[in-house]
Amino acid sequence: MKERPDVTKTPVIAARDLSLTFETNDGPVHALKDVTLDIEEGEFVSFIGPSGCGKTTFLRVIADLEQPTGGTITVNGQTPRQARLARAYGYVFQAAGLLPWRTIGRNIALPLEIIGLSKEEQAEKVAQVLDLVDLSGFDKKYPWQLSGGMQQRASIARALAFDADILLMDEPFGALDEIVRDHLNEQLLALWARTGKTIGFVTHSIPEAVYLSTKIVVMSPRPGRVTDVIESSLPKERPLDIRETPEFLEIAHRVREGLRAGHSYD
Amino acid sequence: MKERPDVTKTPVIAARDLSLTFETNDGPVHALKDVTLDIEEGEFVSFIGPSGCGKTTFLRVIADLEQPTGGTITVNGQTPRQARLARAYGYVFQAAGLLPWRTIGRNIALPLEIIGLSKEEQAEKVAQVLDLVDLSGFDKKYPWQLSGGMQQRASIARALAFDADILLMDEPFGALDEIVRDHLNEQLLALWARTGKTIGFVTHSIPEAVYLSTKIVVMSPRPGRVTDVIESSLPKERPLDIRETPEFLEIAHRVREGLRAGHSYD
Amino acid sequence: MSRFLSHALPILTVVALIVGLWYLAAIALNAPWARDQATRAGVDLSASELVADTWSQDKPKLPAPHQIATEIWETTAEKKITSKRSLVYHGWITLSATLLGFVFGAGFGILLAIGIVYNRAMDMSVMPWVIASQAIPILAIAPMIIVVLNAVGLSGLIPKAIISMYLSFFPVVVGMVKGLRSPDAMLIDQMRTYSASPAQTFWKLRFPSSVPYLFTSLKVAVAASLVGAIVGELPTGAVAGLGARLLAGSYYGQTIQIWSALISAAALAACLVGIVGLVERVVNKRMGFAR
Amino acid sequence: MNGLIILAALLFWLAAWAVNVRLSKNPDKPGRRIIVPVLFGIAIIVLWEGLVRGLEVKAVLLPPPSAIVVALGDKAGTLWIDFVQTFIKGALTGYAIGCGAAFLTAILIDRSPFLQRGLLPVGNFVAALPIIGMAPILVMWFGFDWQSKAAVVVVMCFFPMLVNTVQGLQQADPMSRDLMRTYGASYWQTLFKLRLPAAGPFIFNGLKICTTLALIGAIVAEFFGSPIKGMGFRISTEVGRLSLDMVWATIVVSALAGTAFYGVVTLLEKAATFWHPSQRR
Amino acid sequence: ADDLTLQLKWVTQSQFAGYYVALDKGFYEEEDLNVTIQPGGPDIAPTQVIAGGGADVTVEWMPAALAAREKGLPLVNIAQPFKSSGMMLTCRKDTGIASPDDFAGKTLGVWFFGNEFPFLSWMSKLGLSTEGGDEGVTVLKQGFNVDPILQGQADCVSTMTYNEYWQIIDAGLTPDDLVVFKYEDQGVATLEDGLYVLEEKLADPAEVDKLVRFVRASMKGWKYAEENPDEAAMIVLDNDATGAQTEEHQKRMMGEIAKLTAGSNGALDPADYERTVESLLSGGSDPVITKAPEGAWTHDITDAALN
Ligand SMILES: Nc1ncnc2c1ncn2[C@@H]1O[C@H](COP(=O)(O)OP(=O)(O)OP(=O)(O)O)[C@@H](O)[C@H]1O
Ligand SMILES: Nc1ncnc2c1ncn2[C@@H]1O[C@H](COP(=O)(O)OP(=O)(O)OP(=O)(O)O)[C@@H](O)[C@H]1O
Ligand SMILES: [Mg+2]
Ligand SMILES: [Mg+2]
Repeated sequence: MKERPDVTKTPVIAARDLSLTFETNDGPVHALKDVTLDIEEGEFVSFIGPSGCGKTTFLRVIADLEQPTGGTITVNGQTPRQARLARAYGYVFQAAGLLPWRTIGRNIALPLEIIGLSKEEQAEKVAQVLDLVDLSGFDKKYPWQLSGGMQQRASIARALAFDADILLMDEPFGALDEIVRDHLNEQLLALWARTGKTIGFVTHSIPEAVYLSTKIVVMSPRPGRVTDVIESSLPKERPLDIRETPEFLEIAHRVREGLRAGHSYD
Repeated sequence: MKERPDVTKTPVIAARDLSLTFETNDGPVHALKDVTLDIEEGEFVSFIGPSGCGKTTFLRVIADLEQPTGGTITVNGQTPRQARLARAYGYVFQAAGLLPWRTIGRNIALPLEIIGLSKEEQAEKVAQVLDLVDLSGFDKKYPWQLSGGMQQRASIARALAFDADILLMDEPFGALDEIVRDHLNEQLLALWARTGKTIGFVTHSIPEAVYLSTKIVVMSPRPGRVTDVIESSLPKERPLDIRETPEFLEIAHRVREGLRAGHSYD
Repeated sequence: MSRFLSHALPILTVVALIVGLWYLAAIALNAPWARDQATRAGVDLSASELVADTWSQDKPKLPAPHQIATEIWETTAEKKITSKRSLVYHGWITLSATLLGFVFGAGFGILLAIGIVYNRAMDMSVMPWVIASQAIPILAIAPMIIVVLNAVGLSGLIPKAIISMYLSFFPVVVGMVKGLRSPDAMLIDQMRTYSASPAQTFWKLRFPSSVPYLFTSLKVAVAASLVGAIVGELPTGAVAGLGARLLAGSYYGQTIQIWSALISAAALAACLVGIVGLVERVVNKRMGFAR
Repeated sequence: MNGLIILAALLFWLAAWAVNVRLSKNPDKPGRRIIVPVLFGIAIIVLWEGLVRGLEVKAVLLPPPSAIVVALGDKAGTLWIDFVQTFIKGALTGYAIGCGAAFLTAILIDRSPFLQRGLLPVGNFVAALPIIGMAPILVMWFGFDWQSKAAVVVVMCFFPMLVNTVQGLQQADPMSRDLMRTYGASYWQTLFKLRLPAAGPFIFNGLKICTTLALIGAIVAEFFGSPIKGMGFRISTEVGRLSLDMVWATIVVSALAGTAFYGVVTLLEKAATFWHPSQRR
Repeated sequence: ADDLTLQLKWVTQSQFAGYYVALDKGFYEEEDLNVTIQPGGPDIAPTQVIAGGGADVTVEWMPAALAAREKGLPLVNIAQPFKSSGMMLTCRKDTGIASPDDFAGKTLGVWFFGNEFPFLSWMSKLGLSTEGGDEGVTVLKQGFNVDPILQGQADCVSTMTYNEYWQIIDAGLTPDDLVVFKYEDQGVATLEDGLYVLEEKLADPAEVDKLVRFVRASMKGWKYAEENPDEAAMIVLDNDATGAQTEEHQKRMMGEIAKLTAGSNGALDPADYERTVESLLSGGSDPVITKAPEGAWTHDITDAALN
């Protein structure tokens, strides 16, 4: 951790030569290999790449859910473990992962119970984030009474309620249809603009990555490496139809090229 | 079935005022209402629409997996049941649905066993379709030893092996990443061009629908209706970058407008 | 009404079928004795007399359903429940041992499951022996358990309850281990990102997730408890309880008495399972599992 | 002196536990899955021996494991005859007949949803009954030799197996069934190619439950009358003669046989349902 | 009052009428004893119960008691209320059995659980193997009832004069259909229903005093039962917790039991003892006991109690 480079603005997340190898029955799997990446405060970083390239693994290492086998990583200048214990992360998993025996409201309150907020504070916070994801009025419903999209939004609300400075999202919109997805993309951008959180976002969709991010990290598998880091030149203010502009299409094209290089086709 | 309209070219699938109502605990659900649609031989028809608009239901009615509660439908001039028993359909479900106790090869051979082909014919056919979906060499693997995308391809191969004239596909590429999806889209188009099959294709993705189809059916929910039928003006020969042409974007725009009308947002 | 038809009608049909077969079997099994008696008495039996006889013998090989029903009616409704001839009295004795054993067994099973889930050494060393323990024929060691417990001053209800616990803890362990492990890795990771304590993870995640498994195994366990209590009564000297009734009936060749004890035990088992099911439904409703 | 024996046994037990805790840190090293439980078992036996000797428990109440081992060696011949009588003839025959009959019944009623809806609750009910109570009756019906023991086993195994098979046959997911329909597959094709394989895990679950039931049923039935051999006969007779070492030797044989039987079915299950998620990992 | 627990050999029935009468009529109370009577059952080994400290005195048959003594459980007979044996083998006439010579090749039902010893020594005296075949007899472990003879699974079954025999009669067979062989008549009778305690008890004068009072009261109970059989049977019936016994059966049993206790004042007759030991020692290849026991009985208690 001492070899953190001397930059003017300290990055929130700094990975140096990060490697992670899983030992499995049929030999080691190099999920991450020599990944070096800085994420500055307030950035919106998307990770894109073919299946199995280590996107999830990288997010999990940041969140101290996986231990790297080589290299270093710091979060807010601390180890990921210290950051986790300091409750620095909100994490949205790929599936909604709501507890079926709790109502939507109580699901969202779960992390708040754990950090020991009072009942009133919990209620206030829950109402606030439910509103943010357009689910006001659904707090007494059980997860299975909601559609898949609504569940996913509830799960995002839960991560937001936790109100950590770093929000890690692993394909949160994978299961949603295009229209709902567009809508949530807009909402997420607005939220990010308002709160200034640092966001790490995994996706499979090129338009989504381009539309949302200030920085797009393209990865390739076996071993999982970063093949390209694209800084987005799009303005902070992004209406939905920015997606039909030439700049947008150009960035999308560059991402697609980067991606294609990682695939076996062509 | 007598009221089949007198057109010069008999449609392969002809639905007239087709309705299907599910009786559930909390009242009837009108999954399809007064759907009238013709699909000509050799057409590639995409169905697009928000979740719950009856896309799957319509495909299932065609394949005699669901009984309509009103209106008529004919397939090759017969009832769907007769067509099913005559083995007129290949059906690709949304999930891969491979039998876990059979290897990929034997999964693909399953329909061939059922129609009673000899072992040699089976083997030949299996090898041929495996090649078509880029899975040669995986025929001895079990489904759970393959990635989700590979499983989905195997399931497509299974439907192709069956070699029916009508291919019904329910969001076959939903679980795949963009690059693989592009690749399979290309393959599917090539296959369609080569075999002249009639294809019914459900998708959530506007670019996919526009890229693939000769006809795009936009549906809206509650009750499930057809709101727009768009004949594509794109040429039969479609390289991937046709997606950046103005015609393409225009059709996509029309589909998006049609879709948005069916959603509660805006 | 249509709900009733679609649910109850098939069950009633099957039950009616079983009762019908039962009457036929009674004829087949009891006829030899009836004929034997008739030959010795030197009379000829007509077919209808034969059937009537097979359904009304004193000590039939297989009593007819109505004979059992009559016996049960006489020994429940028509006897004071404090009377030693009342099935209610014996049922209560068995029930108390069953319930005590069930509580012991469920408690022990849950604790063991928690140990197994949270401690890998316990998982690896105990689990195989838990399975092996169920291969020991409990009836064989029941008398010894009772004598040994007697030697340390425990007698009466407790030894029976312990045997009943021995049979009932197993399904609970198996079910609870499964249940406590049922939340998938993602949910557990999620608790980690909240940096929740092990106790918080247990109470807010693992335990609620295991509730459906718990009830499924409790239903099996309560039935096993009853078997245990009955088995425990066999060697306690045929003093009291349904098991003793069974044994005494067997000792004196009173088949009707055996069957009535058996059917009462069955009814008791059904009630117990039903009660657990009821509790399950209430809990599910309150936890929001009911759909 | 006696205190020392107990202390030594306790210490051994603690030491074994400590070793186990260390060993189980790396459960995937070869052999660990066997060593750990075996060590645990040995520790229990040592503890038992120590307590029995240390507390001077009378051998007619609880013999020390050493005496049981001696009996196992001395009376191997008798134990083998008993084993054949009870396990091979009684339990295995009954198991095969009971499970087989239940399986066929399940397939027979499979085509009638009406019968299924009626039979499942009744079957579940009967499966929860104290069937053991039928043992004296079946001994009365089928005589004293192994046939009546097999009959008890048949009755005990039938319903758990039936319920599991019927449930298993409903396991194939609707999508796969629809798939078979689009192929225009016949009932039997669907049964053999889809539904029976999909039912595998449930069928094996039934088979596993029945292994312990079979053994217990066969032994218990001998308490209600038997020829002068068999494990149940041996146990009840030797208790009367206060030969507790022999009683426990028989119990050991029964536990070994039961565990091995369970193990064999588990292995078969592994081979037949290798594809099921619960068998992977 | 001093507490004392008595373990019976079998379920509550008139076979133990003397003890129940003594309890019910207050004879124990008069002796300042607080007696608890524990019924036995098919899987209860009274010897094991007494070894585990679950009872002070037990009712047991001498063969089982002596066998236990050889196993290291020092049981001592302190009184012998039963003079004669009630055990017999009951056969169906239509099987062609008329005398013990006809047993070869037949199937005989026997009780085990410690009750098989008299039978085994009888067979070895007859020179019949118990391993089956034409030369020997096939032995069945009989359950708790007489079904095997009723259903033809066995040619003969073990019965007691006072109990199972009457079950056969009740079931519809007549005495004319049956042949009975009393062990008493065959010269292989062994002593039944005696009172046994652990040797160590006899070393303690206070315990001895308690036992003396117990035996005295018990014998008073037995004599009362002999004189008032019907009343005794009703007392037994009142004490039956299973509620399975019938009045008719218990009264008849009491009548038969009275015949067996008639010759005894409670003291063991050494001649009977010697005959029992001899019969047990002569058990062929697998005798019940291998050497004549020492100190297996005492007259100390009965001498003090009855004089
Ligand atoms: N616990 C594990 N044990 C062994 N290998 C693992 C484990 N977790 C992940 N891997 C392997 O590490 C590689 C990277 O996995 P990861 O989940 O990070 O991919 P991903 O980029 O998130 O893919 P996807 O888009 O499919 O979610 C894969 O090859 C995967 O098989
Ligand atoms: N078996 C059924 N019973 C009752 N309602 C049903 C059933 N199948 C479908 N529905 C209802 O019919 C409507 C149409 O369903 P369908 O599956 O055709 O939608 P879809 O367009 O395929 O949606 P998606 O994109 O989510 O797959 C939905 O409202 C659904 O809830
Ligand atoms: Mg991932
Ligand atoms: Mg659908």
